Amino acid sequence: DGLNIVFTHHSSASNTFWQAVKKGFDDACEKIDANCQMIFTQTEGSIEQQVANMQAALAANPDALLTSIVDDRALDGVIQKAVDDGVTVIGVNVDDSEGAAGNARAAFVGQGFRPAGYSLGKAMSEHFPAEGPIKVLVGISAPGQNWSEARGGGVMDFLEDYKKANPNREISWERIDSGTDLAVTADRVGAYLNANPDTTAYFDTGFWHAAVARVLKDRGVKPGEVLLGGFDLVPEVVQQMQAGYVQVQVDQQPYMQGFMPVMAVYLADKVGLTPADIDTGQGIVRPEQADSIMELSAKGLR
Amino acid sequence: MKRLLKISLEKPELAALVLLVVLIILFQIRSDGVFLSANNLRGIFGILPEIGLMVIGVTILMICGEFDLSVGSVFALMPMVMAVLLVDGTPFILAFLAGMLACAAIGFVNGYLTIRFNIPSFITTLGMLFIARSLTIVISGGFPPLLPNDLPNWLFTVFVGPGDLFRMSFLWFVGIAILASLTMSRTNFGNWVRATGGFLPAAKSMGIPTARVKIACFMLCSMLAGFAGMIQVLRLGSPLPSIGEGWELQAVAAAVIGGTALTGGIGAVAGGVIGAVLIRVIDNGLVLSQVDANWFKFAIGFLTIFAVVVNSWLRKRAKSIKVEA
Amino acid sequence: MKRLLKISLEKPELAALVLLVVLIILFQIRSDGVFLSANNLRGIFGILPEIGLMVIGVTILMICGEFDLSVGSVFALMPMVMAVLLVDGTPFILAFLAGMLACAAIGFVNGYLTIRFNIPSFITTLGMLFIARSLTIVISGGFPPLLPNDLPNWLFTVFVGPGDLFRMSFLWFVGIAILASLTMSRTNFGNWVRATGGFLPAAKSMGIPTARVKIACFMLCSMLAGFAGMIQVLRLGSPLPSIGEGWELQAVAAAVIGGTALTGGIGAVAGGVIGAVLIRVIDNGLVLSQVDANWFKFAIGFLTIFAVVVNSWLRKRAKSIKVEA
Amino acid sequence: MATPVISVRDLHKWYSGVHALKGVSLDFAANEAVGLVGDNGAGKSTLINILSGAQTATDGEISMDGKPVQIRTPRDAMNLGIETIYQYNSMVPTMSIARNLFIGREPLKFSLFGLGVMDRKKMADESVRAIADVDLHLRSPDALVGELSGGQRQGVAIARAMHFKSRVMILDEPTNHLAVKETGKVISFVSGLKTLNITGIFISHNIHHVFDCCDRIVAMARGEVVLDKRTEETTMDEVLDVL
Amino acid sequence: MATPVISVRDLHKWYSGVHALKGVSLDFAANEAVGLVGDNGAGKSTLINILSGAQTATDGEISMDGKPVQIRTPRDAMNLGIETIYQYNSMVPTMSIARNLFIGREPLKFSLFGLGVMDRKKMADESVRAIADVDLHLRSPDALVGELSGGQRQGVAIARAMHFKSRVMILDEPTNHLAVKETGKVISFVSGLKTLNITGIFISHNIHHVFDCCDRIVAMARGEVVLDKRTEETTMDEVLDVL
Ligand SMILES: Nc1ncnc2c1ncn2[C@@H]1O[C@H](COP(=O)(O)OP(=O)(O)OP(=O)(O)O)[C@@H](O)[C@H]1O
Ligand SMILES: Nc1ncnc2c1ncn2[C@@H]1O[C@H](COP(=O)(O)OP(=O)(O)OP(=O)(O)O)[C@@H](O)[C@H]1O
Ligand SMILES: [Mg+2]
Ligand SMILES: [Mg+2]
Repeated sequence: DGLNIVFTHHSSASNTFWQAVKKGFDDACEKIDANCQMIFTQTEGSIEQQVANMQAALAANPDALLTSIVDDRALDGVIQKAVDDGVTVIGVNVDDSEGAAGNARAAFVGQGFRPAGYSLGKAMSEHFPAEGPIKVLVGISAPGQNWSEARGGGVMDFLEDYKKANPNREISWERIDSGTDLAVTADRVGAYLNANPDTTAYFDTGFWHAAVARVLKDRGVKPGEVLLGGFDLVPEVVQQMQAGYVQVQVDQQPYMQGFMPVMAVYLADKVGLTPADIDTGQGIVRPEQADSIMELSAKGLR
Repeated sequence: MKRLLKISLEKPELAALVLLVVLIILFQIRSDGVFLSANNLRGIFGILPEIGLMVIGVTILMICGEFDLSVGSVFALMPMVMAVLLVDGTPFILAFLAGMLACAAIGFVNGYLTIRFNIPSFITTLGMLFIARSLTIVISGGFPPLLPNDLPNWLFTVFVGPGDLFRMSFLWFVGIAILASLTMSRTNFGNWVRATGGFLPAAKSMGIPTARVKIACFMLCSMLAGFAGMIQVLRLGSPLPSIGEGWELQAVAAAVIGGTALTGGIGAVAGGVIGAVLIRVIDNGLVLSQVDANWFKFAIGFLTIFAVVVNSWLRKRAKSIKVEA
Repeated sequence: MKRLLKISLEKPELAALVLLVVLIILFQIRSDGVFLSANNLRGIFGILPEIGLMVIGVTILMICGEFDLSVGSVFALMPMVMAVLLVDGTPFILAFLAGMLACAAIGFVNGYLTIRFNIPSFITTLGMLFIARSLTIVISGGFPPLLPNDLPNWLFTVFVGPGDLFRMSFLWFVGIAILASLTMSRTNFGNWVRATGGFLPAAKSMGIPTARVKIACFMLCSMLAGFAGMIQVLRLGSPLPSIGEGWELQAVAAAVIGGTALTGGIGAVAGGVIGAVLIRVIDNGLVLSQVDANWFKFAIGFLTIFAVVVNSWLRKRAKSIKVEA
Repeated sequence: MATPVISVRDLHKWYSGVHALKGVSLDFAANEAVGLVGDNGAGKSTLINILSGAQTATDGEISMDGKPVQIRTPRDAMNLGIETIYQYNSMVPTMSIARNLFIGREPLKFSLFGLGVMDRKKMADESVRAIADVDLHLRSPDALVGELSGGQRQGVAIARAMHFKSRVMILDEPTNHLAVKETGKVISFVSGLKTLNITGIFISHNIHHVFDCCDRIVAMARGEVVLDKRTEETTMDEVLDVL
Repeated sequence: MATPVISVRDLHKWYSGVHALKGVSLDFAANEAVGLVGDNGAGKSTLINILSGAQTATDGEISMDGKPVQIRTPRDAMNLGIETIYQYNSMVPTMSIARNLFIGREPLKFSLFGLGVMDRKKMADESVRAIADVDLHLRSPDALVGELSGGQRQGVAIARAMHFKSRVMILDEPTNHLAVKETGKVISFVSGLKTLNITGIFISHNIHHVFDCCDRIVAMARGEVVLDKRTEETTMDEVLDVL
């Protein structure tokens, strides 16, 4: 009967983004009658659990393995072995920073953390005031975890470049541990904004700035006075975009990230087409698109 | 005077209070006065009731000699149950009751398994931590449902009080804290809880229905955690399946900082409340003190230990004051 | 026969063993024979020594009546210290010693604070959980440094044994487990640990240097966790700053499943080891059984509770067998 | 003879690996003080723990006033009118003396389904009186039991039992740790029980105490009753002989 | 008079809010058995806890053989040759009888810095003998102390102290919970100490026992010594009077 496809990654089941990936994955599998399994970790961002899950899943000899490649080295061995055993391996969501050179995976579907962070910063810079100093706060949601550090790093890479491009403007940024909890992020960033009311923009490495928008609203701060941007679309963020508090959001179209690699596997199996890289979208979402996204989002498609 | 000092500082909750005041002064200076500004207090008072309500339940359960790691998951489960029902068109009050019922059921299962099989509640509730989180995800299908707009926010989250400093949730918190505190000190139920946690064989042999007392505490703890979760969701507007992760350890830490013994029998609701405030103050104050992201956890860890060390030290000093009782 | 059954099942570690065998058979059937295939066993035996070594330390510390929540963070800190030094050109052996020294220091601080100020180790080590994790991130700068290629992997991670089923780390694990087990049962130190955890006032009054015994256990626990972390990093090839998160609860769960009492004094290293195997078997078996992702945590939680319930039930049955001793 | 207040028939108790009671049958009449003596480990505590619900028998029957009863918890026993002072574990060390005296039977100002607000004034007053009744000199009823000396602790347990006099009083080695004067109090308390029509079961290793206050002596050895005579029909030597 | 083995001078002990010892001064000579009596809460246990290192004095001096000593931990006391049976807390309930007998002083097959492999055969053999010495009938040395009856537990504690005879033996109410025969054993043990040149300090509320085996009686009340006479110079009544 159908193909056996396994999807492993570094995130836990309570992460809404990955639930959207799962939906795409499951829908695609249903379309091609594949036997599919997505394996979450129990701790958010745990690469060692991801490796253990991959090993367990590979023991059952699946036809294809889809996986995020969150570290340049930790997954190399397992993936190499899977490829040697004839399993089709496709990287999803995050790739080895050296791309195909750094890992034995056949193709990659998605967009890397760092480039995404960079493009978020770039998109946001269009909203920066033309005059005066620019003070930016970068919220590292989970210090030490690759996804968060790399996204934050991407934003700061851009700020670095922006500073070089505007040598006579005063541009500064700070990092805080902003937490992975709406309430905690709201409290921490809220406190920071109290102490630094002249902050230009806040970048979150997740979607927890949605709660910051609420704080601003509660304080009577007008939309746009503090720019907000972050990653992944959840309904809460879209609402705040509609309200005007969130200016830019990176969306990697998770449904597509779940759906496309299954198709690639299907084509490889049925007609022998080599899986190819797929860019799941430049991914910058602005308030204009919010209304249309809201509908998709409620269905779990975005 | 000396006697008064002795008696007050021997109470762990008052020792914690001393520490709290010192920290507040410290942060107020470090932050150039921002810490006690209305805006910042509003932030603190927004999140405080949520962790505070959870801590009240955890404190009582700990006094009773048991332990609940599942509160963080229940915190997420209750609003999710509610949200799913609300989206289906159930009226708020029914959805609310269904949510609370789910919490009560979880508390009951925790207690029943722990007592019936005589296993450590650490394990029962660790298992329940996973189970409740999983159920939250399952019933939501992974995506947070959108809450309807006609919820009774006025009852839970609108700002009230002088300068709009508080939210309604704060009043709930204060009310429940006082009620819980009185229950523990004035009613026979409170006495039973303390005896059960103090020395189980003795409590049993004096005819206290210890099994029922424990189960009641487990249920109370779960229900308060669920109620707190609902308040948070109403405040933030989105029933994310991931809220409350890691809060269980924070709640236990708050209870211990406030002087509750992990071994049971000793503690006070007021202490837990002070511990919760302390934890929020530390968190908030550190942000205002501009601690670097990578060092943030270090500071949190350090201050948590520091708080308990100082509390223990103050009590020891108080004990060694020589006044005959 | 009846007597033998009684005596064996009264031992919690043997009751856990019975459960383990049942689960293995179950998973073997559920997975169409994949579970016990060489490939899968290789995977299990790869990660088992890492959690297992940590559990050995945690078990001994729990028998001693204390508790360590910081093991997960130390698990990450030790290899990070090593990696940073290695990148700087320090020879492996020195970097290794520096890493172990860091672990020993953390264990010492945990123990010293706990005893000196008479505060619950729950709090000391919860604080240390944050502190050690923060230090890991600080020294790494947030991203894993690149390990050099000339590390003595042959000593820790290469495959050995029949069918290349095991890694060297497994031999380390078995060796250390046997050593630890003998230490606990055959040496006077083991006796002191058990007495200290069993009833502290009595142990003290019988002249056991309880403070030193406890600190030694804390240090042992940290060092084993650090050693385990190093093995994992050598296996994965990358010193991730986020490894080990949440392992502390798993380690405690493993110890309890294997029959160690949270209150101290009771337990065996062998039990902890069996508990660790059980946890890995459950995790792996559930993946192979293709449990739906959203229900996965449910199954983990359920089986954890189930394991302890069955263990407790088996022991109770064994106790009620009427054979005069 | 009148129906005995309590009678046990063929009681067996197995601990894991120990057959602690091997078919004990005994009757206790109203207004009778029975002294229970026996070697260490004879099964005395086990027997009375079963009567007071702290443990359950493996086998056998208990009846009160001729009717079979089930005593599963200490609460059951209390409801049947059996009050016990245990050899160990009778106080909560982390609670005050006053609280300990009333745990489980707090006087309430008002109540609903048995739960309610404690009458703390009454508790304080009565506890002062109860303690004075046993001649203990304690600082205050608010001191923690865990901070008392051995004898003071035992005194509190006795004060509690004396305060809640019931139909049957069981005292398991109550005079251990007690000073001379307090011991005297306990002995006269036990002798006085019969005038109140209360059955007393008094365990002690001090043969003199037992003969001082009991009407009947029961001796146990290795889980069995080996002697059961009225005090006036036996002598200390005879009792010492069977032990 | 020869230098006393132990002498304490002006010993004070404050618990939080309780002045438990108010300047106690006492001398204990070698080969002397001293009976320490007194009301509940008089401070007897506090005094001997300080001598055996379980608690530390707030103020005052202790000297042995005329030289001032610091006793900070039970280990210090043991090293000075002071062996103690405490009123409570003397056994680890989760460990076996054999283990309990030797905790802290395990016979080792070989050792390094005091740590080594226990000689378990020796432990088993000696524990059987030690228990037999106090006339206890125990199933096996491998039974857990927590599963013993009150008297059996006390017996193990006594067996331990008798086995590790030292220069000074302190016994805090050792005969509580003990049956008649075992009590006799303890009393003859205390009387026998002087022939071994061992100082004995024996606390009991049973005046008869004290007079049976002690050379000198010290009575305490409210933290102070109120009587200190040789046995032959006083009478039971006089002692009872001061209490
Ligand atoms: N840990 C403690 N905290 C506070 N007070 C204490 C503590 N231990 C003992 N006390 C008090 O010190 C006094 C002396 O107690 P101690 O135990 O020395 O008496 P004792 O003479 O041994 O009495 P008993 O014959 O009843 O054992 C008592 O009033 C007691 O309440
Ligand atoms: N929890 C237990 N587990 C196993 N054996 C037990 C337990 N409790 C008591 N026993 C055993 O049962 C027997 C009877 O014990 P019990 O406590 O009834 O004796 P007792 O007559 O009260 O003795 P004592 O005068 O020393 O208090 C003893 O051999 C004891 O070792
Ligand atoms: Mg008894
Ligand atoms: Mg005493």
